[in-house]
Amino acid sequence: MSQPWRTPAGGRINRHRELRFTFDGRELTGYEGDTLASALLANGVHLVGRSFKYHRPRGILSAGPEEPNAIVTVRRDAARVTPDLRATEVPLYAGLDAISQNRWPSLGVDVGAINNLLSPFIPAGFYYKTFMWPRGAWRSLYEPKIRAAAGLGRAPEQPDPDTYATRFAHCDVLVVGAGPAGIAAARASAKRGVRVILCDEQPQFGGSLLAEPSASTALIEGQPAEQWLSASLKELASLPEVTLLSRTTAFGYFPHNFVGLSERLTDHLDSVRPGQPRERLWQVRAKEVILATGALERPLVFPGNDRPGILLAGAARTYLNQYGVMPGRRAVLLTACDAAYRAALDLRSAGVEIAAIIDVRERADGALPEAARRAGLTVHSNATVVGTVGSQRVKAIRVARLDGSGAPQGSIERIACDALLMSAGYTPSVHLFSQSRGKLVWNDAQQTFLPGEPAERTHCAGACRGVFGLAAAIEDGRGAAARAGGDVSGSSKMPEPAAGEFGGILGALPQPAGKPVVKAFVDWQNDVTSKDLALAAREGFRSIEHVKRYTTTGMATDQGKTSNLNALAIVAGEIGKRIPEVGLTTFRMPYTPVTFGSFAAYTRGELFDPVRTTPTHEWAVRRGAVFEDVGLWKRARYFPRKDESMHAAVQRECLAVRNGCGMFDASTLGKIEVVGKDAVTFMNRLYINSWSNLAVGRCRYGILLRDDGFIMDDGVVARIAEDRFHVTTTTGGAAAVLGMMEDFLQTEWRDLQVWLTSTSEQWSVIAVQGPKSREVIAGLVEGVDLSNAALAHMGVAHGRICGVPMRLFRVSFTGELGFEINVPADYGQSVWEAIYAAGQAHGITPYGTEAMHVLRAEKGFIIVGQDTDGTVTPHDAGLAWAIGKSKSDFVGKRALERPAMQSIERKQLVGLLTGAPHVVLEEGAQLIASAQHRLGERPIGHVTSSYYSATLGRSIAMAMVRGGRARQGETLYVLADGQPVPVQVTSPVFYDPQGTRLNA
Amino acid sequence: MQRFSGLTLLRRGLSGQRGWQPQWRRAEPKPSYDAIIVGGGGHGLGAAYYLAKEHGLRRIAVVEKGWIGGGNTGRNTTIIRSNYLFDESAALYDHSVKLWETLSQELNYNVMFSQRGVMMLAHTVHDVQVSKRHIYANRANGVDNEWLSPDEARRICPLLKVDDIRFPVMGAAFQARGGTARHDAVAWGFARAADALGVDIIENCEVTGFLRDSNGAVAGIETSRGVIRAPRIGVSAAGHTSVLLRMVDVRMPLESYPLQALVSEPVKPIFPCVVMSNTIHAYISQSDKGEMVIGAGTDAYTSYTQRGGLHISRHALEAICELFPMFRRLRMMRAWGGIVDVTPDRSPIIAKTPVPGLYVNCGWGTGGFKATPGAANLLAWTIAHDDPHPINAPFTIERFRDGELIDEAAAAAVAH
Amino acid sequence: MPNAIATRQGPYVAPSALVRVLPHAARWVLRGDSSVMATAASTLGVPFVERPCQAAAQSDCAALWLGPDERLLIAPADAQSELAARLQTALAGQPHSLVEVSHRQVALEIAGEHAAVLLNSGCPLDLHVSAFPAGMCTRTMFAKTEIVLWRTAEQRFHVEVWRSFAAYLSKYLALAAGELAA
Amino acid sequence: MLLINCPYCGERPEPEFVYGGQAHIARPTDPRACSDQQWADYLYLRDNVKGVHNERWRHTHGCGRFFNALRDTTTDRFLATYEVGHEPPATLKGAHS
Repeated sequence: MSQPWRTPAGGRINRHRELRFTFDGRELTGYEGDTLASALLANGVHLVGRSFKYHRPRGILSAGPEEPNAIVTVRRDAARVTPDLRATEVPLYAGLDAISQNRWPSLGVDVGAINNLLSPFIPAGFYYKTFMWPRGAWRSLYEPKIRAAAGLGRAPEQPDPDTYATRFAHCDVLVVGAGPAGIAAARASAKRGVRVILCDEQPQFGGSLLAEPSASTALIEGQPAEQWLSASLKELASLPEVTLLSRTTAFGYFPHNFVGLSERLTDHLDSVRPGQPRERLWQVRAKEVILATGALERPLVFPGNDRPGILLAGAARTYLNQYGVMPGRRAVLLTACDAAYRAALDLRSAGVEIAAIIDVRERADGALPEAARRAGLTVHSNATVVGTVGSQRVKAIRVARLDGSGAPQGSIERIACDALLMSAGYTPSVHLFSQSRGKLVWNDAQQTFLPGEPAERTHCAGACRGVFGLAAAIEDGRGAAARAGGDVSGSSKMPEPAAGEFGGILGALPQPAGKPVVKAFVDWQNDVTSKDLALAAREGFRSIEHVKRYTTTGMATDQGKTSNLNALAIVAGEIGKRIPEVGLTTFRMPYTPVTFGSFAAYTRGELFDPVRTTPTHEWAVRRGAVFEDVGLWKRARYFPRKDESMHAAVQRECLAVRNGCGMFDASTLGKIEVVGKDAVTFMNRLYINSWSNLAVGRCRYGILLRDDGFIMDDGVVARIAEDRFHVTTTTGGAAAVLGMMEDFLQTEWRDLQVWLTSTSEQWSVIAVQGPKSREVIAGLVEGVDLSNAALAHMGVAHGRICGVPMRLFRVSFTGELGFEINVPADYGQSVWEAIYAAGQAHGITPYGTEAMHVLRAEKGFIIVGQDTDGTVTPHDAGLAWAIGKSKSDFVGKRALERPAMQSIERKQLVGLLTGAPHVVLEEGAQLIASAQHRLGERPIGHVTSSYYSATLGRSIAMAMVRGGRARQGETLYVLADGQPVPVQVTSPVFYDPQGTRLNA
Repeated sequence: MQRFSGLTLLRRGLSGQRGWQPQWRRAEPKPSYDAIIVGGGGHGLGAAYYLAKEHGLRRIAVVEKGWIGGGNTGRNTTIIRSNYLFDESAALYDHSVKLWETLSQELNYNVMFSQRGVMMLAHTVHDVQVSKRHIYANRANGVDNEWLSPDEARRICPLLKVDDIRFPVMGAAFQARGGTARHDAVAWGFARAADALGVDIIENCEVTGFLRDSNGAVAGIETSRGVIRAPRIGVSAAGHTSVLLRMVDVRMPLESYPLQALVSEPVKPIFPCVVMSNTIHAYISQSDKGEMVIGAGTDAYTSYTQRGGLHISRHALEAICELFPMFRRLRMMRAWGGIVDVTPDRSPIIAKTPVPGLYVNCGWGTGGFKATPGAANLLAWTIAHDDPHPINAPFTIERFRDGELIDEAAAAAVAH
Repeated sequence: MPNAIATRQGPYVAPSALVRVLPHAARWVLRGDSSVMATAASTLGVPFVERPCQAAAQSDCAALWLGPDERLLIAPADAQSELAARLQTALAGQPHSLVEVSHRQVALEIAGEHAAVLLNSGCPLDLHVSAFPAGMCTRTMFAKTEIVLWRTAEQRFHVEVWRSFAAYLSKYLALAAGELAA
Repeated sequence: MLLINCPYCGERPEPEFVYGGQAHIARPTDPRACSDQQWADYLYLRDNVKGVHNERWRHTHGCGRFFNALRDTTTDRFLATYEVGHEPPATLKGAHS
């Protein structure tokens, strides 16, 4: 019979839709609406996983996000493999393929279980005490073994084909948790007409109501609970300003009421439409946040408490009432609170035999225990479980009476059962409240931490602030909504919780003396026992943070949801302190694990970072250009002809510029229009150069320092009008330079009438360089006399090219006669093509950044960021000539006067020539003074730029060398791979030092 | 000190692991000491250990505001490397790596130093130039570092995607001696070893002021647990250094920023080394427990909150998912924040202060963990000799006045 | 007269359901005090509005408040030279900065029931009509690019983006729009 | 992602802003008159306050304006924002330590 443990009727599953799935290859069936856990239980599968350290057989402990045991891998296809999922959270779909983890060769027979026998020798923190001898064995032997033993599932090894989405959202009230309190809060808020987002991690809204028996007689606002729920949800769904998000976990609470939600969109579907995102990251800014996150049931800590078949009482009730699954046929309830009796009563109604109720409290005389007795159930109060029996499923428990001191005494009774339900009481879920930095306050009456003073506009409602019971939760939800709506009429008072709705115990149940091998687990997944905590305390770990880190309690994938308070109580007991004195570990995001992909969302590949292209990009692509990434830009590096190497292409491109004409897209350079009557004053204060004497229609090479004296940026600056400069910056420096300019203008030099506008992308810049460049463009240009007399080197003119307006700069970064043609960007490609066509007669050759680098190096022009590195002054770079000598101040000037800046031992820019002309030095190679390098002898410089120059028929290099300019003519040695290479120190200008070519 | 070994573990296992002593005593503050270290992180505990071990001081206290190892020691991504550019930095960090290599034996505490290798990716022509400069400079300084082609990088880390990504990998610098260690163990190991040498480790003891003698020299500290006198005091308090030094009217060239890190749920071993990309801001390794440990960036603003923005962790995971697209399905299990103290040149300060008898070790920014034993060792030397060791001599406060910066950040600067 | 006449070609924009490219336009960044802005408004024929983050539009012209002393002026492309001359004349003598940026950026229109939701896939602003009503405009961020966002009607936005970021913006929008279609 | 109240545009999300470091650090008007130490203090020394911090932000991707803020660095809560050239609100000045 399929699903033998399914009840004949009831639950919220869809019994009309049976779903086939597999677990470790075994074919099983469940229903739509099941989780993997409920479906496994319906098939009587209790052994679901193995623990982390001892490989003990483990079952399903809970029915929710706190599950530490039932951790599986789900494989949708070869690439869609997800490890470490909680079976209690995995929605069942047709064809689901689940695999157990951390076992070999199989879940039933696991060799790793030997660790269980070795457990006396591998207590908490054992690895700190051993594996140190011999030293080399750590890396070769011990560590690989430890690592192989660690880890749970296997990470997928194929790229994830799924996509992920994100969305920003804003609301007046964000309600986290759609249980009774959350729904009441959302309804009350929505009634005010404000924007509400209500989210819940479960597929269905209702929270604890979902676990109520369908025939529940509980009333809410006079209606049967079930009716109230559906009416409330219908009302909320009808309101346009209300957003309802199910399968959505609020995982992180960030400053200023910014909350991260993770919505799961497709993991429950049988098949996924291509492009349908798997998850969506909601980034919500809420004016007010209402936390109605409920409470989690605590397990009890007693010997043998980890066998499959032992589960939380509330979980058993959920499986029965929500999923129609019986966790056993003969069950025992072990409890420390009244609320858990409901599980026994409900199971009994469903036909499960309740072999006994063991209540560890001295008396059990509340309404629910009385109801249990009336129903004929046997209640043993003042008793405990001292052991359990069974290997892969609990078979029986061993019960002892407690004596006056609370210790087990007398004879031990064995009670056969196939399920043990347990409850130590409920712990309010204060995770998000604590993440928001709200203060947690110890509550003696409830023996738990409750939300105290909030740090944000946060309001807690219901069980998460210790308000238990249906009526109280509803009232509290409405109260929170009122407070969030600005009602300050003292409604933050906690409603009186219904009697018997809270209570319980913390820490370990009393254990019989002796029996050192029996384990009472506190943290199931990490196999931390009460003895481990005691050992940590003995070894001096007294802060809860230390205990946590030493024993790893609370550090498993459930992050201590079931274990933290018990661990705290045990440690407090061991060191003789009160719980609040021991402290609480900090709650950190995420509440439950969140998929990496949803954080990245759309950000991948070409959307990882913007791909910025210039107006001629499409042309360059057509021409087969090879591109390089420079910042966000794609720049053409070289234009290979077919089968041409980079080296050959660059040589060809360089020679074309030197001998005829080349064209280069310089559009990526930053451009800033500096306008206003004080523009020249501004430029004088900022740049090292003097600008007062720059005539309109002329341009100049400018250098910008940081105020610490080091070169920040450089570029040509043109004076377009008396009160208008066209400033260019490096490609990578554009934003930083504009930012620095704005900073000075807005905060230091507020006396200046100057405005800045970025025009980087307004202009497409086409550099036409080479002795033939004038002839090439002459036929296209109107309104500008291109002759040397009318437009000399560093001249600027306005005119038209190809019928469109142009700013024409006669500048050269190559050392040849050259022009930089600025045209409005949308015309860039068209003008480029026209120039290319016009240049055919002169052998015009497009060239890329690589040839540009070689050409400028031949001339000894630096590239900021390559030949300088943020520690270089104008003097160091040989650019002191650019400093406006008469200026009393400019940015960086004062810093240049510091002692270290004056040292003759500073690195200075020089040229290097190798003895053998074909040897091209490695960029970044280090310089030493003697042919033999002694280890530890510090280098005196490094190669910054190095190329083969086709023009010169030999290699050239630039370098920064200590006291370099005084070393001209010396032989130094370059240290890279292999033997040191002798080089001669020279001037960095290798070509046409007189500049006759660019003045042609 | 109770010796740790496999044998003692076995022996005590037969008697229920009873009989272990506290790893360090819960010391009560004495009225005076020869030296006090303020800050019970790895750096501070280590300094106390080396003061006792190598410089013969016996009466030493470490005072810690909270619990030892609870600051940046326990909040980092445990990366250890020494392939820094400048000679001064390489010497400093390599001093530390050498100490790491024998630290488990030195302390008789397994700090799990795993020399898995640190791979630093180059994505642009500029990155390649910077990487190679590092490699050649490191080698000249005796620090191992080698260039890997993209294929070679993939041979070491097969999951790495080098093509068809926004910034294809053009190669990598690889320091084989780099790796990771178990962060908490470093604090505990130093604490236990220092304690065995008589050092008092005083937790839950917050410094509220400094005592000065008539010459202005430091004479002790005022704490939440009373006055403690000592003629020499070393401050090793990371993000809180500015706050402490303000108590003696010393302003520091420091700013404290939130730094975040996160881990995935644990998976079986899949990631053999450390991979870093400064260009796209990715820092990832796999811990002994199987978690993928991922470093995120600092927030833009100074803060002492030990937490940061969602966009910062998003940014970190964008980069990880770009380089390792199979990890998109892994899940973030836990994230946390620390406070890092950053100097203008991104290099640390281990130096004397303007106040006689007061020494400071700070400014490690995002990279302090790797330096733990080295910084501790040099701080101890500086306190013992009232003068820096040659290795930390360049790392003064005065370098900012004189313009003798050790500008690791600027040296990697991108322009063009 | 040159033998080649250049043609205008905007940057690549990925097609998607809710997004269309708006025609070429003439644009200027105008800086100056409120009298400068008043002069420009009357020259352009748009109302003079001083409210922060407010656009003033009339027929095909608009002046968008971007900062306390900054407006983005938008006009039909074919009116560019004529308007430039008129603005220069009108503003002569008043301290100001007028910089043409017609080609610096490109305009997209995002329209439809889901326009705001689509924008919120990358834009962190509250785009509810009560928080960002029609007529409001601002510079802001969309994922990793800066944009100027102007709501021209309850379900219609005008987005300006620098030309080299247009491909990124439009591809992102196309991807995010895909899931809204479902 | 902080929510920052730009004095010109109102409350806006952090990605629109660029942090500008400690506020009210004026560049010396006569750098030549500064000692090396004074110049280094201007360049590098910062209060790094744990508590109420006086700082600059620029609404770079908004109105472009720099402005000042008072923010508690122990909570990241803003106490006030105000225009450049103004003093912090008098009522909050005492909080600045």
